[in-house]
This record gives sequence, C-alpha cells and structure tokens, in this order.
Amino acid sequence: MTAQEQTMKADASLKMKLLRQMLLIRRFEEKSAEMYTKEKIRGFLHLYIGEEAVATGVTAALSPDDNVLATYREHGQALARGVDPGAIMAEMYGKQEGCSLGRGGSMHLFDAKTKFYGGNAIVAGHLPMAVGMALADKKMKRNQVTCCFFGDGAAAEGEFHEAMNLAALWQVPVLFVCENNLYAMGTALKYSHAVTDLEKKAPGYGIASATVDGMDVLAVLDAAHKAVDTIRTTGKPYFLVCQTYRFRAHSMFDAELYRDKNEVDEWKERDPVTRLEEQLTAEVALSADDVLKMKKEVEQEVDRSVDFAEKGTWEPVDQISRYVYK
Amino acid sequence: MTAQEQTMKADASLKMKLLRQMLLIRRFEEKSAEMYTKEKIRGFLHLYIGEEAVATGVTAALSPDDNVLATYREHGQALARGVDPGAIMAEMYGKQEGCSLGRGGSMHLFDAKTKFYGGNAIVAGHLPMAVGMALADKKMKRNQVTCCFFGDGAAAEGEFHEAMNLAALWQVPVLFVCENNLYAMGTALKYSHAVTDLEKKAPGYGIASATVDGMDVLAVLDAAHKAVDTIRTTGKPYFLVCQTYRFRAHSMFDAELYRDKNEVDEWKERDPVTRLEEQLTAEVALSADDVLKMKKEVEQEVDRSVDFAEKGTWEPVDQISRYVYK
Amino acid sequence: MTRLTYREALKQGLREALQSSDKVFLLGEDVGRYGGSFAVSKGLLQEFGPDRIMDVPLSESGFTGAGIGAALGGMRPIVEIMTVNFSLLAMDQIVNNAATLLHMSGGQLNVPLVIRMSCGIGRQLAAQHSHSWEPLFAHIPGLKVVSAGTHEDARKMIMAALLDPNPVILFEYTAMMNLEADMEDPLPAVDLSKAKLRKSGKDLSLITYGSGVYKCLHAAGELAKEGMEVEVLDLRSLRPIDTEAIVASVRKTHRALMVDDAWQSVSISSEVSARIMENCFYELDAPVQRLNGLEVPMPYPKHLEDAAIVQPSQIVNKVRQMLG
Amino acid sequence: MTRLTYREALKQGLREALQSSDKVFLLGEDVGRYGGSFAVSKGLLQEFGPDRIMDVPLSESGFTGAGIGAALGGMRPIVEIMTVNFSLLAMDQIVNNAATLLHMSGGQLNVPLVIRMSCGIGRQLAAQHSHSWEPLFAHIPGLKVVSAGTHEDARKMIMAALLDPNPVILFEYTAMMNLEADMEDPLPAVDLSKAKLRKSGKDLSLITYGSGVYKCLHAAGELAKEGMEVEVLDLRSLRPIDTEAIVASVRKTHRALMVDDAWQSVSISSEVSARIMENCFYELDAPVQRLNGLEVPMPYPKHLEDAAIVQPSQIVNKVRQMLG
Ligand SMILES: Cc1ncc(C[n+]2csc(CCOP(=O)(O)OP(=O)(O)O)c2C)c(N)n1
Ligand SMILES: Cc1ncc(C[n+]2csc(CCOP(=O)(O)OP(=O)(O)O)c2C)c(N)n1
Ligand SMILES: [Mg+2]
Ligand SMILES: [Mg+2]
Repeated sequence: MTAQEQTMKADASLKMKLLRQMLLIRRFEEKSAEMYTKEKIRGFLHLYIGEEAVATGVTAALSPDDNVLATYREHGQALARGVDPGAIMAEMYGKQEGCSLGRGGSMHLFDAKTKFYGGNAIVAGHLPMAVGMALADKKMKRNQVTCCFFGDGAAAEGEFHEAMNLAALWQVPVLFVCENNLYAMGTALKYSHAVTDLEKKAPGYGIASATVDGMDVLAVLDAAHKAVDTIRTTGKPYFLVCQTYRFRAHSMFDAELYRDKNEVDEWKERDPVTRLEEQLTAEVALSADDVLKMKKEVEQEVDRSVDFAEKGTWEPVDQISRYVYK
Repeated sequence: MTAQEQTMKADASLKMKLLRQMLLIRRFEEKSAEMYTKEKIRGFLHLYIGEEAVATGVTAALSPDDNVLATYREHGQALARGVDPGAIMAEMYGKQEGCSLGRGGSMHLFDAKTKFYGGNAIVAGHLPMAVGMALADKKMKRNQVTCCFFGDGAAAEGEFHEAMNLAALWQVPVLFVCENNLYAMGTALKYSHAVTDLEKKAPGYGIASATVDGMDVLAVLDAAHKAVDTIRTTGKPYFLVCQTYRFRAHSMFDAELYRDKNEVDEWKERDPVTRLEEQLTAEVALSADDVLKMKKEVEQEVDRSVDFAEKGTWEPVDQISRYVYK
Repeated sequence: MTRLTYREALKQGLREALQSSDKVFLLGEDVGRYGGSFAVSKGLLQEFGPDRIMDVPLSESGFTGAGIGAALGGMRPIVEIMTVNFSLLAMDQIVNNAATLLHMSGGQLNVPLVIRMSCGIGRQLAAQHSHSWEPLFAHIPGLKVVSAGTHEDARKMIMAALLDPNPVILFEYTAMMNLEADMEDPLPAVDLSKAKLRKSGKDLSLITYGSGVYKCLHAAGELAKEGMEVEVLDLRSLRPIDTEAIVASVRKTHRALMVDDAWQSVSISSEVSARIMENCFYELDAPVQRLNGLEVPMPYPKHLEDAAIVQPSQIVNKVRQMLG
Repeated sequence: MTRLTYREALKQGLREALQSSDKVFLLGEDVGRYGGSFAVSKGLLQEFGPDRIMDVPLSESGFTGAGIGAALGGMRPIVEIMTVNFSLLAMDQIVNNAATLLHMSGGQLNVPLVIRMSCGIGRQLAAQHSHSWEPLFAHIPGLKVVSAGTHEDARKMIMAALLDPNPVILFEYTAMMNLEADMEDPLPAVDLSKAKLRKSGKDLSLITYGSGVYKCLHAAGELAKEGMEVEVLDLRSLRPIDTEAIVASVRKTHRALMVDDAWQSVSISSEVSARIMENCFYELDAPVQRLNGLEVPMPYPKHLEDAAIVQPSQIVNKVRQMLG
C-alpha cells in the first residue's frame, strides 16, 4: 500500500481517532497550565497548545517498534505515543508513579515501554542520539524508524548540522521532524535563520525533505506516511518541516513581548482541533452529540490523570542516589 | 574597477610576484620538513606543499587592513600575508624571536602587525571568531574583510554551520575560504560529507559562493577578487571553495595508508607552481635565467630565515607565566 | 539606600556597563525582544537599540566565539550564555580560544570579553537545567572567574569585569533573582580579585561563594543566638582564589567549613581545603570540613531538590558539631 | 611475559573488546583508514571491517551523541575522541546526556558507552593540544573516569570499561605510546573501581595517576637509593576515587604528596588532599603537599614544556624536603 492509499484509508474512524488524540492533548495541556497555577506542577512547563496536529499526525504514521525522541515541549508527543496520561501528570507532580519516577518533571518524560526517549531539554542535544539509535537499528537489522522532534530554533545549533550529515552519511532511518512554530522562545525565525525556508537546509546533506501545513493533521499524517515509507524503503533519513504555531507563551515565564496579539489571533483561526472537528461535522461523520461525548471522555481521562497524580507518592529522600550508577 | 578588470591587470609583473610567492612557500615548506627531520622543529608540522595557489591567490586579493585567520596548516597563509619568514622559522624553532614569542610553534603563528590571527589548531574553532572580527569591523564602520581559511574536514563541524548562519544573519564581511584538499587527515571527502560538492552548503544560509580550481593561482586570484569585491560592496559574507590537494602527508606522523600513490601522482601533474612557471615561460615574460634567479633569491630568503631561527634565543623559563593574564 | 531585587541589581550593572562606552554591547539568546530569560535585560533593547542588545540564534559555540572575535576586533562584548547549563556547548571557545590566545600568541592578543551566565539550583528545573559548574571554569588558567553572591556584587561586578583586559566569567544565581536587599547608592566599585569578609567572627570560618553566601549569613545569625561567632568569607573570585584572605581567616578561627552547592568531588571546596592544608595546617584545631550539594543529577521534585543542595539548617548543625 | 609498547597494549585491549561481542564497535575520527592518529587502531579495520571500525567526520558532539544513542539502542560502542583537547566539543553530550539519562529517567535508560581519549602533555604540541583534563570529567556524577597509567591498565581497562553498564571515560597517555614494558600473558582482569599500590613503602605516600605513575615509580627508585621508602599509589579510578586505599596508605606513612600533570587549582590533587584532611587529619605528621603542572596554557618549546609539567627530579626534591 502506498502512502497515498494509506491516506485514502484515513477514513472517518481514523479521523475520529486523530480528533480524539488532539482533544486529549489540548485538554491535558490546559489542565497542566491550571495545575501549574495551583503550584502542583513546578519548574519549566512548555505547552503544546496549537501544535497538536504535528505530534498527532506524525506519531500516527509510526509503528510501536519505532523510537521517538522529543524536546522539553513533549507532552503532546508522549500522549500521542501512548504514554499513560496518569503517568505523565504524576511525573509533572514529581510523584514516583510518574513515567520517570518523578525525577524528570515536565521536561523529562521517558517511557521505555512505549520507546519514548524523552523529554530532552538541551536544545538539539537529542539529534545526535537519534542518529545513534537509528544506527543501532541498522546494525541490528531491525526495520525501525527513529523519529526525532525538534524546533526551528534547534536547527540553528551545530548539532543539527552534525546530526544531519551523520545520518545522511551512514544512511540510517531517522525521521527529523522540525516543528517550525516560528519562534525560539522570543526569537522569531528570521532572527534565528538567515534562510527561513527551513526545508532548504536538506539539500546540503542530500536528505529528502518536505514541508507540510502543521495545522492540518490530515496533511501531516499524509506527509508523515510518505516520509516513513520512504525511510523504510530506502533506509535513509528524511527531513519533514511542519509549519505550526504555539498559541501560548513559550513557558510559564514569558510575557510574550516579542509578538503581536494579532498574529496570535490569526493563527488561532487555523486551530487544528477546530479544523478537524468542523470537517468531520461537515462530512456528517460526527454529530454534535458525538463531539460532546468525545470531549466528555477526554475530560474524564484528563481528570483521572490528575487523580492518579494526586494519589501518587513521593520518592523517599534516602533513594535520591539510586540510579546515579547502574 | 571591476574584478574582471583587476584580473586583466594581473599582468606579467603581478604573475611574477605570484610565482615568487608560491616558490617561497614551496621552498619554505621543504626546508621546514628538513628541519623537522633534523629535530630543529618539533610537535605537529603540517605542510602546505601542493596548495600554494590558494593562500597566494586569495591573499593577493586582500588589503593590508583585512584580517586573516587560518588553521594549523598556515605557513603558506602567513608567508603570503607578509609575516616575516625569519619570524616564522624562529617560531617553529621555539625561539623568542618567533612571531608568537616561540610559544606557539608551527600550529600557532600569530602576527598582530600584519593582522594575521593564527594559527588555530582546533578544527573549525576559528570560524566563529572570524565572524566576530567582521562584526567588530561592521560596528566600527571599518570597510575591512575578514578572511578565514579552513579545510573540507572543518565544514563538517557544527561550528561551520553556526558561523555561516551568524555571518549571513548579521551580514558581516567574512570571506570563508574552504581549502578542499579532499582529505581530513585520512578521511576522504566522501566519508566526511554526505554531499561532497561543498558549495552546495552555501544556499542553506543564503550566502553567495563559488568554486575554483585551487591548483591555478590566477583562477584563485580572479575568484578571490570577485569575492572580495562582492563582500566590500554588499557587506555580506561569501563562501569560496578552492579545490586543491596536499602533496605531502597530513603531518609528519602519517603513513598515508588512506590514499593511492597514483592519485597523489596525478595531482602532482597539476602542480600550481610548475603550472605558472611554465605559463610565464611560454608567454616569454620569463626566461630560464629569470626563473633561476628567482629560485636563488627564494632559496636565500629561506636560508636567511633558518639563520635567523638558529641565532634566536630561548625565552627564559622564569617568564613562562607571563601573559597568562594581561 | 535603595531597595532592589538581585535581578534589578544585575540590570543596573548591565546598564552602567552599556553606558560606559559605545563599544560595549550585549549579545545572547533572547536578551532583547524577549527581555532576557530571567528578565534581567528587560527594557535594555528599548533603551540601547538592537545594535547594542543583540538577540542571537541558538548557537552557543558560534556566538561565544563571535564574542571573542569582536573583542579581538576592539569591541567590548558582553556575552550572555542564558544559563550555565548550556555553557558546555561553548566550552571549547572559552577554554581553547578565550583563555589561551594571550599566552599562545606571546602576549599579542588579549581577549577583553565578559561572559555572564545564570547559574545554580533551586527552581525545580531538573537534571539538565540545575547546575553549579563554577568548578569547571575555575580550573582554567587564562580565565578570571567571579561569582556574584550578593546584591552589591550583582550590581558592581559587571562593570569591574568589563574593565579587566582578560576574559572574565561572571556567575549570577537564578534562585536569587527575586530576593530584595538594601544597598548604598552610589555603590563603590569592587575589586574582582579579592575575597570579602561578609561577617566576622572568631570561632569558625564559613568559606563560601555564590548561592552559599546568604545561606551562610543566615546560618551565622542562627549560630550567634547560641553564642557561636562564626565568620563568613565570600570568595567572590573563584579564579584566582584569594588564598591570603582564606589564610587570614583560618589563622583567626582555627576551624573552617567550606559551603557550596556544587558537586563536592573536584570542586572549589576541594581546592580551598587543599590550600588550607598547605598554608595553615599547623594553625588548625580540627580538620577542614566541606558541605556540598549531593553528587546526583538534580531531581525535579522539591523534596529531592532540597535534599540535594545545602540547607542553612545543615550548616548550623555541622558547625554545632564542629564546635561541640 | 611479553614485551609490548603502551600503544600495542592499548591495541590488544581494543582487539579483545572487539572480539568479545559483535555488538562492540569503535567509532572515531581516523580510527580506520588512517590507522588511528597514534596508530593505536592500526590494522583493526582490516581485521574487523568498516562496520566495526567506523571513521567519522569531524563532529565530536555529533558522533559522541550518536555513540550514546547506539548504546541506548543495544549496541556497545567505543567512541574514540582523538585527543582530550577536542573533548570540550562533546562535553554537553557526555555530561547532559550520557551521565544524566539513567538518573533523570528514573532508572530506565542506562548508557553503556566507553569513551576513550588520548590525553596529556609531552610532545611539544602546544597550548591547544596539550591538556590534562581528567579533573573536568572527574567532577561529573554519572560518569566513571579511569586513567591508564601503566601498560597493564592500557591493556585491560578497555575490556573492564566495556563490561560496566555505565558511561566510562578512559584516559590514555600520548606521551607514553612508545614506552615498552614486560607484562604477563594472559593478564588478569582489572577492577576499575580500585586504586592500586604500585610500590609499597613506609615513609611517605606518593599518590598519583596517569602520566604520574611511572614518574613516581622512577622517583621512588631514586629515593630508595637514599634510604627513603616511599610508596606509590596509582588512583586508576578518578571517579569514583578510592578513598579507602588513600586512607590506608596515609595511615601507614603519615605523609602524602600528590603528583599529577594537570593544572593544580580544582584538580584531582585538590580532591585527594581534601579527602585526606577529612579522613585522616590526625594521622598526618605533616601537611599533604601537591606537585602539579604549571597553570599556564602549554608553551611549545621543549624547555618551557618541561618546566610546565612535573619532572621526576622535582618529585625527588620535594620528598627529600618533606622527609628532611
Ligand atoms: C542549548 C540550549 N540553549 C538554550 C536553551 C534555552 N531554551 C529553551 S527552549 C529555547 C527555544 C527553542 O526554540 P525551538 O527550537 O524553536 O523550540 P520551541 O520551544 O519553539 O518548540 C531556548 C532558547 C536550551 N534549553 N538549550
Ligand atoms: C576539533 C578537532 N578535532 C580533531 C582534530 C585533529 N585534526 C587535526 S587536523 C584534522 C583534519 C582536518 O582536515 P581539514 O579540515 O580538511 O584540513 P586539512 O588538514 O586537510 O588542511 C584533524 C582531524 C582537531 N585538531 N580539532
Ligand atoms: Mg520554535
Ligand atoms: Mg582537508
């Protein structure tokens, strides 16, 4: 089955799954913000609101055997990957029932079971690791893809250059997903990159690439299928740029001095969740009731995650030095 | 005067200067190797034999106000820049009459007088510095170019990416000269770069670029004039790839296991020094006698540099901590 | 007297530096439009314009190296590495270039560069964002390394660093940003090379720097209530270290406790202990002790973070034990 | 008994590691076709093929990070950073990823990676190529750091490091490559965590590692002629440091001198001195002393290089003075 055929099969039921996934991420993020305000969550918290289509669409194109690496803005990717929402919320509470034993918090979600390898908070630091994981897969003859999410800002780091070159040289199966949300903290794309069309970085490494509307989950899914198919067929890396936008501040410490309220509002018009919801309603695949029901379910799932986190326990202090060494 | 017109003026007298310059570098390097064998020079010694046209051609296009930065393979650049041969030889002897007080040796020639800023032995480590020097010039409204030599291997380092991007973003007058001699130590270009046409790196940063036959000093001079003119007019960076070859081993510790004797021999057919010599003889601008005379002069100059180094003195040990701080 | 937060003190210092010469400019990630990740430079873009307050792309090695180049070119850059956690990416530039060029060029090229970094632990930022890496830099000859453990130093060290012809690394402390204190106005200049006695006492020397200074002062206050007079010596300069001031203090008190949040092995506290060993062994009434952060990558939850860094109560207990 | 150079010992160790499992592979700059910058891996490409001996582009951060990823993916990579001088470019990967992942992931992800680096001073390679940066790595929890100061360790440490489930940094010494020594064949395995007494004595403990071991043994031989019995303790593991072995030695001799070529401030020698202070202050007959490399960027000329690193004659003189 070709990528196109696969996308054709993205029928109503698949679309509903995607919608539910995005709704879950949206609601989970809103709840996280709330819990931050209540000081249940601390440290840095980076929300994914507005960008849901990227993680949702890309992850839907992966198989459970594939590896996923992400940044500190990774709740969406973790949820889409199937990491338990309760374990994520508990992690942000710092409880030992969290997916990283509560040690990592929002920026460091790890879950070996679902092959979710962080939660990496040094910008671009995980790109070389992704190449290495793909190298291991190649050496072990496992037909797996390593999917690595990172931002537009990350593409300016030297490690982006080194990782792209290594992946291309070694011909290893990495899907580089650049979540171009137009800002790196307060630094607009044009102040980060001399060439703002990020796809133009790929030819310098001989890496196949595509750019996709990251506010359209179906387009993302389609592009991701194509990318993943190409990778599985050729064994080579692929660079996928997803054009998206974060509706919220960079983190909870951000007065958003660097961008216009209007710009934010314009992008909110392109809300990926509303867009798919409207489309599904228009296609009569979904009734108002269905939507309500779905939202309620999602709400309950998020509430359960909070309950789970609340009931979680603190890791005893005397275990603090456990796992410095294995 | 346009670049082309300038090149037109590269008449016999200029060509003779270029030949003399290349002969000096060649002879100086041969002498250095000899002095290394005699253990007068120690540490790492990287020879420029075969690549003379690059430093000679590029440097001839610069003005004395411009900044020059180079690698550990920088005797040629230093000589072309006008650093005193005696001071260079003395530096390699480790004598305090050396251009860096004997502290640096072969890899760390510095000469503030001629604005020669090293002699940098961390591969690609000087690229960001070059951008910064150009930034200072821009801020101080000095119409100067910063010329930065580096190798094909260096272009794989993250700092190449960061420096190219910063230079393009800030629009600062840097001439990036990539001396593509096809090897980084024993690593052939195709093992260093997924895309071996190095010029293809430039569009990713929106930087103007050109590739030139680095075995032809006139072509290099022409290309460098064009590049420098463009930089002075636009204030923007430029990427010049010079295709060249080193005839000798990477350093004095190199069994050259990684390349074919035949390949070396083929490149030696394209010797930049012989090429210009033959051309000048053919154009009857130069007689066999002239050539002999020039070679003799060069020989004497190199001998004088050795004399100077021999007569040099050791920095007293009790001064060793001088200049850790200013 | 003015009452200022540590953040405002830093900003005042920066402003003063920028006003002192047109050659001074600040470059770093998000120092301009964002207002600085800890709001230290907020408003300075509006005040000095984009040529003086330069936002840069994520490229720590690149822009730090560019700062070195600009310093060589006659400018007086202040490079901000957003936090010390990202400084490893610029470490090669700092060590192999900034710290080395003067000596290696036989005295020709000095690098008058100031590098500021926010540093330290205490806001639940977890393992990749909670570091006290002063020791890594204090090891490197050619660098000067200073640490602003008080509001006065936050205010005055930047200018002093700028007047130094050498590369200076200036550590600022994230966890102290909102802390308020009174300070004289105008404040006298500081001498970067000297430690400062923050409180004098005769029973024991608390030797510290950075985030340890206020903790030690707090502990000293508690101990005073119990009749123990401890003195607090703020090293301020971590390279070079003011051995004379350490020796003078230990000669007086005959007992010393080093306090800092960094990992203990191969740290400033190790160095201070070794120097006391070498310089006033025969003056010691008891072995020098060290209180440091736990040697673990920093965990996120508050109770574990608290357990991993030095608490004033620990200092009090330790001193009681040493004097008991 | 076989007579081997230090280089050959390293190669034997590498070969043994590569033979132990198909998952083991070596990656680094010029390890294959060039034969290794110090010829350590010469011939291994022919022996094991290009999948096991991988040349990489100049990209220290990239290929070190890839090594971490490959280790996470179930392989057993040995990353060679050509020399320690370039390690700063990979420092973020080593510290923020390799050393941190296990703890930060709550025990899920260990990184079984070996990183080898040639290290040290003594071949007139000047300021950017002559470093003893063991102290920078020894500061970092999550890493194990070992130093091959003898031929046996050059031979056996690689395999031991490979058997460790943690990231291990292994320092090898450039200046010792051509040095020959006899060694048993087969050699017993080494325990990475333990210091080793290379010579026992009762008058003073020389505590050292790496390039200091043979220098101290040489000095000890000289001193023996004068009737002074000094013992030589090779730390071998710089993280963790074997405090017990240090204490045992000092309890016996009551005097200690630390010897190493690294810059003194904030070094292994500082840490050892501080640990002796804390653990056996009352056993000391005199203050612990340190002999270190001079704190300067390394100058190129032989006479200055010699002056900048520890010479056996200095050790002899210092011991004479301490015992005199
Ligand atoms: C190496 C490094 N430098 C700086 C930071 C601070 N920082 C965290 S996120 C961020 C912006 C990253 O932007 P981008 O890559 O576009 O990702 P986004 O946050 O937009 O998803 C910065 C500067 C960091 N974490 N790591
Ligand atoms: C960061 C760094 N890594 C490794 C080295 C060791 N090394 C010195 S030169 C060299 C090859 C550089 O090749 P290239 O950039 O092509 O320059 P060339 O020597 O061919 O002129 C290497 C690997 C170094 N000096 N710096
Ligand atoms: Mg972004
Ligand atoms: Mg080359």
